Amino acid sequence: MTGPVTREQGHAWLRHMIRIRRFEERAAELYQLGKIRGFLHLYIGEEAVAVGSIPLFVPEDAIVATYREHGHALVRGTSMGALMAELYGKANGCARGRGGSMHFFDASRRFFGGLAIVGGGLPVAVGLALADQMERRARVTACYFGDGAVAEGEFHEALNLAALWKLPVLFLCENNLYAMGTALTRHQSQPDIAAKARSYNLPAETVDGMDVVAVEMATRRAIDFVRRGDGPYFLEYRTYRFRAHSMYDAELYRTKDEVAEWKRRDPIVTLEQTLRTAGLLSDGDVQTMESAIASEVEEAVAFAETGPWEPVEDLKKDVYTERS
Amino acid sequence: MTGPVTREQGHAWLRHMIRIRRFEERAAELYQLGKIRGFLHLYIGEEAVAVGSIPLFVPEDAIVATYREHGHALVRGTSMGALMAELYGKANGCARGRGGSMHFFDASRRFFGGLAIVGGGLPVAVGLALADQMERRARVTACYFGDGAVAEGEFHEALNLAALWKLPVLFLCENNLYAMGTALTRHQSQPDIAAKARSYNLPAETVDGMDVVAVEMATRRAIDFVRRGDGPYFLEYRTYRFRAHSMYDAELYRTKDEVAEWKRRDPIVTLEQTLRTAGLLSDGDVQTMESAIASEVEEAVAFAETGPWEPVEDLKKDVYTERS
Amino acid sequence: MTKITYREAVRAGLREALQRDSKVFLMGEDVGKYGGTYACSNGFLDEFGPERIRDTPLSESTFVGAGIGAALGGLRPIVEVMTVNFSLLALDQILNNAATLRHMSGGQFSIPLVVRMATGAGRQVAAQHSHSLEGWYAHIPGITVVTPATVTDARGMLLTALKNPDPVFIFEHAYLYSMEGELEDGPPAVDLSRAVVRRPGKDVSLITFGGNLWKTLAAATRLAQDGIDAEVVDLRVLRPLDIDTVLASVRTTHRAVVIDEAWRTGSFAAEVSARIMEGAFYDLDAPVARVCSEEVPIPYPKHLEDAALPSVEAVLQTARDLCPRSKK
Amino acid sequence: MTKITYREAVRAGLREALQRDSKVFLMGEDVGKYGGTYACSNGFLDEFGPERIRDTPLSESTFVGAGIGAALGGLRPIVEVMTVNFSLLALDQILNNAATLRHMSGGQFSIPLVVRMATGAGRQVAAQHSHSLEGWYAHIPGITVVTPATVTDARGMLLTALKNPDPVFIFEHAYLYSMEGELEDGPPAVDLSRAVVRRPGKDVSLITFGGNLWKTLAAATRLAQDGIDAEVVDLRVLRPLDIDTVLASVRTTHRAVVIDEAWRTGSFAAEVSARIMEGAFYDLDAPVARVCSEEVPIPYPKHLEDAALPSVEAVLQTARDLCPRSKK
Ligand SMILES: Cc1ncc(C[n+]2csc(CCOP(=O)(O)OP(=O)(O)O)c2C)c(N)n1
Ligand SMILES: Cc1ncc(C[n+]2csc(CCOP(=O)(O)OP(=O)(O)O)c2C)c(N)n1
Ligand SMILES: [Mg+2]
Ligand SMILES: [Mg+2]
Repeated sequence: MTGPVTREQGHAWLRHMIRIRRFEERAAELYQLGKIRGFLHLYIGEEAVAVGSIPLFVPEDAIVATYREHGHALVRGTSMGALMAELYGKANGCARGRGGSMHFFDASRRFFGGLAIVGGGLPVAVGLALADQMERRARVTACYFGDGAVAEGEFHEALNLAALWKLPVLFLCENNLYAMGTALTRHQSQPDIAAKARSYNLPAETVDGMDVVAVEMATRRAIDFVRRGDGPYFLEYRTYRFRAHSMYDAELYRTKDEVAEWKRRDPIVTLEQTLRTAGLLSDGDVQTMESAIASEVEEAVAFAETGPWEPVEDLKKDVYTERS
Repeated sequence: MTGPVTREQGHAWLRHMIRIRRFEERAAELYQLGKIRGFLHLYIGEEAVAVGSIPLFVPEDAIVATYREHGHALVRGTSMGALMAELYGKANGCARGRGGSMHFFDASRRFFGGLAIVGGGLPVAVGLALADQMERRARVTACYFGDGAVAEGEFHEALNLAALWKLPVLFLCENNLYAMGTALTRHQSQPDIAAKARSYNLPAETVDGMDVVAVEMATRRAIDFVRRGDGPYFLEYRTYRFRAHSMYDAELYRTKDEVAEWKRRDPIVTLEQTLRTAGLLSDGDVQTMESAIASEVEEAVAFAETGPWEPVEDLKKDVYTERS
Repeated sequence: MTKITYREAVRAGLREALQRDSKVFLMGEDVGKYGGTYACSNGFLDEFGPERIRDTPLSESTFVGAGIGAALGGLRPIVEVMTVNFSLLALDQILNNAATLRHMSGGQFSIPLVVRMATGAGRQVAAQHSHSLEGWYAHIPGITVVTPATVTDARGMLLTALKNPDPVFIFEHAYLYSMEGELEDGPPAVDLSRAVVRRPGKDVSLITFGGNLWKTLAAATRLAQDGIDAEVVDLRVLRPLDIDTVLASVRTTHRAVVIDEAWRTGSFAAEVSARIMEGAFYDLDAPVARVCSEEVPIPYPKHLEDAALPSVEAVLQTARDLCPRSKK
Repeated sequence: MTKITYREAVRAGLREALQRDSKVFLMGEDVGKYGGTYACSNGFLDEFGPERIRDTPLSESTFVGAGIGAALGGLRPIVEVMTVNFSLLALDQILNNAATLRHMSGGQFSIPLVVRMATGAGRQVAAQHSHSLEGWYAHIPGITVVTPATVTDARGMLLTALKNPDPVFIFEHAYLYSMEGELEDGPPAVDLSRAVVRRPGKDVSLITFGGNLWKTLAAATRLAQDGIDAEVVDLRVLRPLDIDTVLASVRTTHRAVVIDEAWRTGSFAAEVSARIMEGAFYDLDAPVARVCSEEVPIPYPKHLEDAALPSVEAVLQTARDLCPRSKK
């Protein structure tokens, strides 16, 4: 771990990371039961990234994420119930159930998705930042995306435009070393993603994404830079997904050893150890936390279970804005 | 000028540059007369690039160019008549008249266009190079494009793929400082295009594109590298277009002074002076050359004038390959 | 009534829009310093400044996507995609974000975005620059697709589009920019919902939109000389399609020709034909006919380009063939 | 006859193609190490090596464009675009290069390229992953568009496509991969030109293609219980469309329903309807009807997805409404 942590901060991080972990473990079970369907991309292993970064954004800031966005939405503050209901496809879900796992939205928290076309969120984030710049608002737009997106043309176009126009956008690459089954070095001629980003004339840094303290420190600096109006900033978080790409995946593309190696760096375990060593965490603390989270998860499931289905008659609602 | 030049080489360059210049001046006149229509993008001012580079490619190599490709096709060896006829839209044109100015093709010379979607040629060039690599052919694919294309997503994707797979493709950026009316610094956050190219982990150089000797030397090195199988290479030729983007253009985006300044570096004048200073060129030489070229141009015009129109009944020919 | 060109009408609409609402801005390739590829924004950079008249790099996907983001962020972007030929590069943003975000978020977001682009052939710019793809856009739920054919619509549709809370795509036929027409005075109240009968008639309905309206009207005039009284319907809006106006016309004439510059197979004309089938089958005295482009990449030479595109002659011939002999 | 899944049929076709011709190679996202998103190329990386089984970066425009270039360079690429949803990013290369180069060069170049992609909805993957855009592709002259619905076609069309000198686009409905069917033994001789009557009947023609064939056949079986004898036509090839087989069917039945998973407006079903209008108007006893998807982004929950897509019920109801009362 990278630096000193207060008890309060440490506990908050731990709580968020465990919330994500337990939420997703439960979602995986519910998937097996057929309660959740379609694609379900788990964030397990990568929690330190969302947990170290998202709390730093103020409510006026905007978040754009991908189909692997459960953690981001949870930390941003959307209720676990609304997210679980969304996974079920229920009308009390955060997108009225229409989106499912890949498409969480929460306008009240300026959470713009949950976008599932790789690279497709970057131009939208650039546009949100453009609006802030033109309206002279000291806001930041955070744009999360994977290492796979770095190969797409939109990555290039969006970084160029953001840097050219000095837009207040923070590019946050969650480099988990694989795009589905394709390893970073098999899809990037320049696997140093931060170096690539610097070629657009914007500041870029690589951060240990398994260390919530490191994530927090680097992201804080980056946000300050962007909010000051100094233009866009780029962070590459080095992280790892412990589970399959989506729910099923033979994982032919990586070894069990490699996964085990990374699991030794589990961000939750690491933070727990740091806190314990510093005397900031007891067994009792963890039990209290876990049981509160277990209740939260079960309440979320109950919320989802008892939630209504959107009536079929509303299928066409909101294709266009209804006008009075 | 960058180095010593032999008489033979110097004359060959001069002849090619003047051929392009006179061909295009005549084309511009014919445009005024309505003989040529649609878009007509002149290469005048940029001749040293095609003339210094194209002769270095062997017949087995491939050339992919843009809508500003008159010079490239001329130097590659397609007859001036076939090109002029193409400008007229006559059936004796190099694309049976169907393409016009933006779409020169010559399969016999592996000249793959004349592609008019900015950036659209790069993926195709990468694929041609892939075929050569897989077939173990020591060939080079030359891909010409403008500075404007550098902003397009395909630039990024194509450079990444070429460098990742070490494909024998030579990327040749004709940086004339403007994409239509948008100056380089107004469309690139990193206006040093060679630096940008290097971020893909491929070697890149900037070359004075107004100096045919410099163009020749750098391109020769680059071709050697690519032909050896060492992977792709990138050259940025710094050049300037003396005329409007297409035939009409108010040129509101640059000053008369700037144009005049660059005209002082006219590649034809520069080469002539170098050759004269070295005692390799006389007034008589120039007159002989000019008059031979004048005849060539007039013959090309006559060839175009007397060429047939493709019969309307053939309109649908070649949408698909006819099968026997 | 003032006589102005279509270009001046587009320009007038743009200027009015920029003057009225400080949240409106124009973004696209060469809209600023160059003055606009079709000179529709010439001088605007000086008049409105570089913040509101934004030259973009050649990055269609990103500047259209940025338009979506800016609209989400509360601005009122007008994005110019130079021509429909380049819009394919932005189609993912259009289909998967602009058209979809509102519905898939359960109605949480609106995207008040206007995208303008030039479309169509007829200027000898060959196969990669002559597409007519409005029909593809009209397939996409969540957006509105309009094809102004007159100077009044060219100005007015833009202004109405800016009042629409959802994305509106405006296709301006490149052939029209230099055409002159009569602009109605006074504040324009131009809807984005109705087809209009541009010429009443009783023998056959000629149904078209955009640049081909003028060829169709010319054909109607010549048909009149043959004693065939053609009604010309300008669809104006491809999505949502005002099928009622079309059906009302066909119910009077009992015959229809649909004229569309797209390639025949999968053209928007097919949709119009299918809708007439569905809505007025028993009123038809003859099958609905289509006049479309030949199914070839559009060639450069004039005689071949003319042969590839819908022509006045083809409309004439098709309409004549449909009408009873007594009318010929 | 062997019983195999559609996935195994695609796999068999791919393997045969790779074995037969050393110029054939497979390229796309995760076709190699991952084994193919739909497991169609599982094990091929070991079997054929990394030169011929190429994992690409996420760069749809460039790896499709590279397929075009490789074909120009004398190879026989099979490019897999993971799904049609991502193919928009490559559409410029497809329309402006793959489809166009041959004609606009005056016949100098051929592009023997095969592009495969999964299409369609029905697996609850929501609005950005459920498109049915085959109809758009069928609009493009210069390419061939096929939609194998059976295991025999899934294997055979690929092999025939590889003999085609021009680009062929193969749309595999994602819903079909796990479906089992009877594969005809022996060397497949599968054409890319004809529609096929999958079930003969005399009362109404049900015309469809791809994944919706099975819903349509199910509807036909149920119609038979009502005493309505439906003929089911599988278009198989959208471009060039075998309209003769369609018209022959309609001339027998005098009634037709076209079933297409695309959004209704601008669907390929519209084209089929318009062609029947043009070719068999006087044989029709009732207007041709369409069963298409609702014009909404496809929602995630099953009940809403089902409501958005063509259903057996909707086909039944539509066919019943078309047929004379005596038949019901
Ligand atoms: C444009 C596009 N191509 C392909 C896909 C299919 N796909 C979904 S996720 C994914 C891998 C993306 O990898 P990365 O960006 O690294 O994100 P990660 O899944 O590792 O979080 C792919 C190929 C897609 N959604 N969009
Ligand atoms: C994708 C695309 N967008 C826009 C255009 C319109 N256009 C044609 S040439 C051009 C400028 C290109 O500039 P550059 O690449 O620098 O080449 P140059 O004309 O300077 O040789 C533009 C914008 C196009 N042809 N393709
Ligand atoms: Mg990844
Ligand atoms: Mg340039």
